[in-house]
Amino acid sequence: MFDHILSILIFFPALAALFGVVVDKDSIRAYGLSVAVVEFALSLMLWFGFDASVSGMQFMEQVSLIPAFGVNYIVGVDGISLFIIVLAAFFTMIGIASLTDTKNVKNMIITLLMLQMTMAGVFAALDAILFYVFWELSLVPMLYIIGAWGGPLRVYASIKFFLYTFTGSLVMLVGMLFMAYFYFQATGVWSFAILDWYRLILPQSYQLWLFAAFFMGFAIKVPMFPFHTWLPYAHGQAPTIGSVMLAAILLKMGTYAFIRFSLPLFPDASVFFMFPVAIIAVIMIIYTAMVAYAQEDVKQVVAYSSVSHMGVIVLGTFAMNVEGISGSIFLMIAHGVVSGALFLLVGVIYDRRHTKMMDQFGGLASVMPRYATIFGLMLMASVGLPLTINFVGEFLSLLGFYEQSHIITLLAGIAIIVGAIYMLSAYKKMFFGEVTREENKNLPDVNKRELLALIPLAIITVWLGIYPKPVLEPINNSVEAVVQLMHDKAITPEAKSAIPSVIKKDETSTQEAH
Amino acid sequence: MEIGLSHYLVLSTILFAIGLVGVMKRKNLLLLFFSTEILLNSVNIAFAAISHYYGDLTGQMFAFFVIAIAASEVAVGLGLLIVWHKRHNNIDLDTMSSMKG
Amino acid sequence: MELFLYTALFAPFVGSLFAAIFGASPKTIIAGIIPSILLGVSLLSSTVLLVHVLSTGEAVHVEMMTWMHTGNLYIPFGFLVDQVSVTMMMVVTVVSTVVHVYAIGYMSHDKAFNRFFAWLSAFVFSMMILVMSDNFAGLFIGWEGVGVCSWALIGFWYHKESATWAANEAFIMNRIADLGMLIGIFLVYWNTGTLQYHEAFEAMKHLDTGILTTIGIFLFIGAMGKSAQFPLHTWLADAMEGPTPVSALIHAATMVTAGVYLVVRSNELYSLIPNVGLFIASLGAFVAVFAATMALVNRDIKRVIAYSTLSQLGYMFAAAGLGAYWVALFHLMAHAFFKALLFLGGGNVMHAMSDELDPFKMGGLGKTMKATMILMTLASVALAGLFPLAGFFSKDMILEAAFSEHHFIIYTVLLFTAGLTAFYSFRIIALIFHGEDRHTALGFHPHEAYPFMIKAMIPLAILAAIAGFARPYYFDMVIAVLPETEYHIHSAMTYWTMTIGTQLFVIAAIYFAYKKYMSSDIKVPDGTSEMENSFKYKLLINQYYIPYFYEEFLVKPYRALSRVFWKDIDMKIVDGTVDGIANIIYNTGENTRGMQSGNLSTMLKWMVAGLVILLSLAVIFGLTVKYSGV
Amino acid sequence: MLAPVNVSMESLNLMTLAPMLIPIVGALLILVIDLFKSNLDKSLYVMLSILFLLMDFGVLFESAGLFAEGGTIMGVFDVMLIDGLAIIAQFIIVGTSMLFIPLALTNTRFHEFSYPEFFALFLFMISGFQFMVSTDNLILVFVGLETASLALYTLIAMHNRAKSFEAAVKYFTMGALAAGFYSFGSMIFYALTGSVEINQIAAVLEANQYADIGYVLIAVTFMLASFGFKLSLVPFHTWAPDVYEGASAAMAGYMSIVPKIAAFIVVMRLFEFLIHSGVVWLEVILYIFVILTMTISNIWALVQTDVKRMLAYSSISHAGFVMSAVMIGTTQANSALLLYWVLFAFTNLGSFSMLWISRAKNTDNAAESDHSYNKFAGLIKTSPVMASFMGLFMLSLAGIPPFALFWGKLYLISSAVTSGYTVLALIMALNSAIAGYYYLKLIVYMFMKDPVVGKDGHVYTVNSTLSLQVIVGFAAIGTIFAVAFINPLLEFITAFAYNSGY
Repeated sequence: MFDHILSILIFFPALAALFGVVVDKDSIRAYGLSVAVVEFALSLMLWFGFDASVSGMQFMEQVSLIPAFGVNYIVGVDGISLFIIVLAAFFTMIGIASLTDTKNVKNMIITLLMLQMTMAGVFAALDAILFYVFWELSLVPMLYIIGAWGGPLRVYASIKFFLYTFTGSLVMLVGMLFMAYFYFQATGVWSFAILDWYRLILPQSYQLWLFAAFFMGFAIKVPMFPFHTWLPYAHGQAPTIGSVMLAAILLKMGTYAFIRFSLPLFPDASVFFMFPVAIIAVIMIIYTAMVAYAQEDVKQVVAYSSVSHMGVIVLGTFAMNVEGISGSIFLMIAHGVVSGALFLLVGVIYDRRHTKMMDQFGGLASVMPRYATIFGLMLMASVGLPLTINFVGEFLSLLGFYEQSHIITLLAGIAIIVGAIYMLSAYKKMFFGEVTREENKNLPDVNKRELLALIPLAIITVWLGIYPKPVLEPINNSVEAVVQLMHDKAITPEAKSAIPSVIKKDETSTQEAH
Repeated sequence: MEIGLSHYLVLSTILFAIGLVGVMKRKNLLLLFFSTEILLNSVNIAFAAISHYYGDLTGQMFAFFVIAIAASEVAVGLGLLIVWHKRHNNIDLDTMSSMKG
Repeated sequence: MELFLYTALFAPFVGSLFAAIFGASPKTIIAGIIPSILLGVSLLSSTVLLVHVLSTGEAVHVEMMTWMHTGNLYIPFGFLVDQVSVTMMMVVTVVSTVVHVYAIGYMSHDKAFNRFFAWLSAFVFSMMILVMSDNFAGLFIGWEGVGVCSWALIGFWYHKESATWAANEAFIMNRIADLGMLIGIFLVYWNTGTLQYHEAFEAMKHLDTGILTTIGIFLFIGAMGKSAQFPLHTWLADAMEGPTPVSALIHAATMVTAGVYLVVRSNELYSLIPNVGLFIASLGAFVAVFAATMALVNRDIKRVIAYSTLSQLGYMFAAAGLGAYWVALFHLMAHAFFKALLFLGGGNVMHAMSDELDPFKMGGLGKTMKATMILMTLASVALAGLFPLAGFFSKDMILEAAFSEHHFIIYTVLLFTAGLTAFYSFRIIALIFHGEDRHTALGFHPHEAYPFMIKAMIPLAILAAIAGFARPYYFDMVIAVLPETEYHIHSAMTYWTMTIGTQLFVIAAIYFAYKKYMSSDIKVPDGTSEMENSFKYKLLINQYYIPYFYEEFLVKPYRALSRVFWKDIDMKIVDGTVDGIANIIYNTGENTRGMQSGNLSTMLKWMVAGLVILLSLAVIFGLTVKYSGV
Repeated sequence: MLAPVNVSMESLNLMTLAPMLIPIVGALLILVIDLFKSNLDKSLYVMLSILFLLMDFGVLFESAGLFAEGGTIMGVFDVMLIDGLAIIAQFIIVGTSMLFIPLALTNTRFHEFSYPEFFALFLFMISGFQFMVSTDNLILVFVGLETASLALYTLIAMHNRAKSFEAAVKYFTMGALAAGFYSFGSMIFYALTGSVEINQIAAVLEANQYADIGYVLIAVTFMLASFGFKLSLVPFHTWAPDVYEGASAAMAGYMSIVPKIAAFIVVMRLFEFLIHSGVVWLEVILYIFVILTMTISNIWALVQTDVKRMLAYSSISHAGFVMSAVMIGTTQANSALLLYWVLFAFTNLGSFSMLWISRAKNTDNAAESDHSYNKFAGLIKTSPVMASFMGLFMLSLAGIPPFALFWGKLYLISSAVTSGYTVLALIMALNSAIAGYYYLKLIVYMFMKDPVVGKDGHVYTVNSTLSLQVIVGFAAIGTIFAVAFINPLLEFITAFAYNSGY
């Protein structure tokens, strides 16, 4: 069972989606939910079967696809990818569970299951082409979700989303082909296996170009300033479930890819580009937070806040030390949970009022106290309150980058201020004040189905905020391996010094112990 | 003045150019077909001349094939032309633009 | 002892959860009683710990579990009860127990009674974490936790625009400072490799002064936010929008003193960098007088008390900055008691006057509210620093410390402030309780608060009265962890002159206040009197125009800039570029599709043209090759 | 006195002719059957054609086996050249034809399929293409080319609608011009080298070190113009959209694949030796051609309102894309070209078949064209299976992994990367992105809009019969599971191309 659990995780939902075509449309919801529950249970099994003390890849599977060209089906997880896979399965589950009554619910559920396949695939893939396959394929269900169930501008938004990401990834694909070619030149064998690539040490000039090529793909996906403008449209137009998936999982692909590809493959280039990237990250943090503050639509606030938070994640990633990278991975999960929850919450009010404009609300706290409470919790998590899940990630990310640059971290730290500004003012507009509009006076509070999705998220938010160890420990071990790899691979002295060696510190500490 | 290979080639080129101009200028489908015949036949002259020059039969063979192909082209072309004329009562090129863009 | 420690810490949390269960339901008296009882339990446990620490002199230190562990970073949930933290615990639990009991009465008519207690207890829990943590990260948890609770409690009456505005202002302004604090924590980590107080302070001894100064400054920025020091002070006065028990507990006794606690806790750091200490002291002295001046004219009881709090915090920082950490802590404790008492008294008045806060509209309330009058007067006397109440002992020590450290400017400022303090305190006492009855005409029918509320205030009154005498014992206790700085003025003559002089000065100020505000021709100001139109008055009543400045030069530009970023930069430039590229491509197609005219002649021309172009290129290339020196 | 002709049958190696003869025999047989009994059902002819093509396919396997053992086979006075390229190309030609011919079995009765001549011409055309690819004699190329083309013009015209005639006339006229170019180009080569065999031309030019480079370039120019027409390279592409629109969808799909692969093979034979001998001019010109063709046709495809026309432009773009392989000229690039074309065949077979299935006998007067985008609006609601298939083919065309065409793109871009054409690789990538838009546009119409015509969905499947469904299913399976057969295919193609010296 454990030998093929990853393949099962990837292809089970896809198969289930195909079978789902036959299922009657009145029963499809139950069908989808049971598939998603099974999938989530499988992902939990993966977690429990995972040996946290091992830093390398686990549950590896390998099947040749195109050996002549070095393309293989290789999957495996380490601490970096494990939790995002679990999170993806989790969100698919609660996404389907809390799905509101929409038209064509059957198509929606089939699409969601397909999406789940691609998400599991991206994070499990250990072959660049396989990774690319899932990476691109994930665009398709999302395109459909936004385009078919979205708001008035849905077609524009979905095409923009698709083409923008597609363009970036094609540039990345060229980069991958170059990488494979360099590997071929060095070894005489074609290979797209990431673990093979890790062993390849490239001259710095090559690294710089390849880094840039990969960066295009990742940066648009993240999305990093100035490539972020597809995101507000996508979120603004997408149905709730689409936004949730997009924010919680799909955006993480970009930052995950930075850690999986850019850092270990191009350590020198990563150090070279550290400051430019960090400056972009700071712009993302402050600029988009300000843009978020100016929004009139609460969903856009959350959308822009995602960009802002992704800035912190990118910053943590480029801290190049264990603290920062672990923090950024943790923040990916945290942001997934919190932004997912926030989008669900926005969906709750949208279902009731069919508007997302904040000036349409006001005083909701007295009408919908439970809703206000959960929203408040998620809001506090979003602004990085300690003992909520976000804080751990944000703290570690910023802490990590502080070693590289004080000033940039200081600027990035403004996140905690500007984040509070837009979030609190949005909350104030929606929940505080008198209930002025007649239609708001009798809004029903969150119902059971919505609670079913929100309560688990709230629990995770607090649980991992207080006790992040079960997640942080496996992440830490894998990240240590990555950082060590980067340190060993680095060829320029700047990179050597910027990337700390994990082992060396351990040695000195053991020496001290003696 | 002895007439050498180059003269034939120049003649061929001139004829070809005339054919090209005809192809561009003619609006009548039938005359257009004439122009394409001129193109092909100009090449035939050159082939024959070169073949003679090299003392090699290949060129003449090519010329024969070109003639054959030209003939069958005319057959097909005229067939199309007749059908077109039946339907539209003209063979003006400018009327053939129902598809564009 | 661990059991007591956990009890002291988690009892408020349990209370908070208990009240939260009833959060959405209508008022349930039990939601107020149970948290109060649990706080009492917490108080008892704290007392046990106090006794333990007093008797053995040993700190209690536990490590509950790991919080974060990655790379070299290791942060546990560790708790430390030593002489400093136990002081704070006592202050927190005493005041909060009193406030809880008081609030059962004060909030009894409020719909959201249950929610109030949930938040109030949550606040106590956060505060306990703040003071009990054994590392900076834990401190930060509490730090932010109290921030959130304060936000929720200031904005408790969320239907009021002013309340929610004040709540957000408080939170955001605190966040600004928290950033400094966070940076300070990062600095501590990267320079010492740990966040545990003990190890970090140990390692700091070997660090460069420059780095230490930076650490000290950034940590102090954090303290400035929570303790509302200039220029981050404006939120405190606005925070008075919250219910009065909140003001008493959070914005007078406990949370705002967290900054002082941080400086005291980091005394080992600040002892190494006296320059920063001097800055802190100067800022403290400045804030003391600055806030006191604003209190002079304000026409809102709670705001006056808030400015007074601000001013007293200035005193504490002055003491801490001068190295008299234990004095600062002592003043913190004393101040907590009498200031909470003052606020609760103010709450009674507010209740009696149907939430009217303008003392000019009151007058002669002493007749109906005798108990409140006595309690508030007592608190004001303590605040003014008259012998033998608590304020005398603590404030006097600060003056002595300033004097004996030869910081005469600070001394003079603080002394002057003491006079101002006495004046504004008794200005409102006089306006509220004495003089003509001005409220009946305005339709108010005041009544005394519930007896149990008065009774709840008694412990504070007692403490405010006698706490000062505990100074020698207290000194003996805290010197185990704080620097042993005793301040003795060299000659007894000077000492007595100073002490008695100060007392006389204060009494004169009180007399002046009474004389001025008990007269019968006090009227409700209507903006016409000469004084109200004077520049000085306007400056003070508008808080030196600082809120105006913030609004005009920070908030509005931020809002405008945000809008520009969104509408102009994001939508037009960034997104416009993306759409522009797409449109250019698309429009190129639209505009050139005419080339595909569908005309056969044109098509043939295209073909020939292509051939000709190729031919000319071929000829050019051929000629180039031929004549390029082959 | 002429010497007696003394040629042994052995050296003639008539076996090399077998693959071309089989369809010719088939075509003749069909004509003969019609002589004896007319008005037979089209299904008979379809099946006969398939049978002969199958036989052809089998013989090709035989040739492939021979090639694998003994290398290139020459025959018939060394005019026939059966090398790896020829074999692969014939596989593609015959295989694709086999898949396209059943499209004649429509539900609606179309005029052209009632004539047995249609099928005879079809088979003649196939043998013409086969001749084209299995020789390096310019005469035979010409003969093959014209045989096939003339048959093709007729086939298009047989669709018997005003637009079809217009398309046929346009195609024919331009084809005649291209034939003129071709013969003129051949003439110059002949004049320069005294030979019409490509390998001898190469040898002679090599021997005199390209002394007459100017004339060589002129010859190349004419050849480029001629094949540019066949391959629809900008600016010789103008016929393509009109002809695709005028022809039936099945025929258009066929045209997008088979004639082009034949032309590609000839182009490879003709140009690659020049590129390898360092004719920079040709490389530059091809570079320009590739980029122009890819980009311009993409941009025009963006603004189309008719799906078939859009697919026409898309085919032009794909041809330009693949043309880069000829320019790069490495074994990897050439294999990529062939691989790409196989995968492209599957995808285009699918997408054009889908159009064919939805093709009504008479165009609704209200609709502006047979296959306007609007016709497909809301397809997911009326006919979800159709929509899913069509969407699948569009995604494949757009190069979304793991569908067939992605792998072709991957390998082709990789060959550009490997040969150091970084900028080209990037332009190819970006063009794929632009192309994404118009494929998506159809998906948007199908999946995200509300239906405007025929709410019952019947209109989309008027032509549907079992055989058409099988073909579409086959194409879909080939498109989805491409990854499963790419490795053997790639190894086969690479080995054959490499052993033929390409």
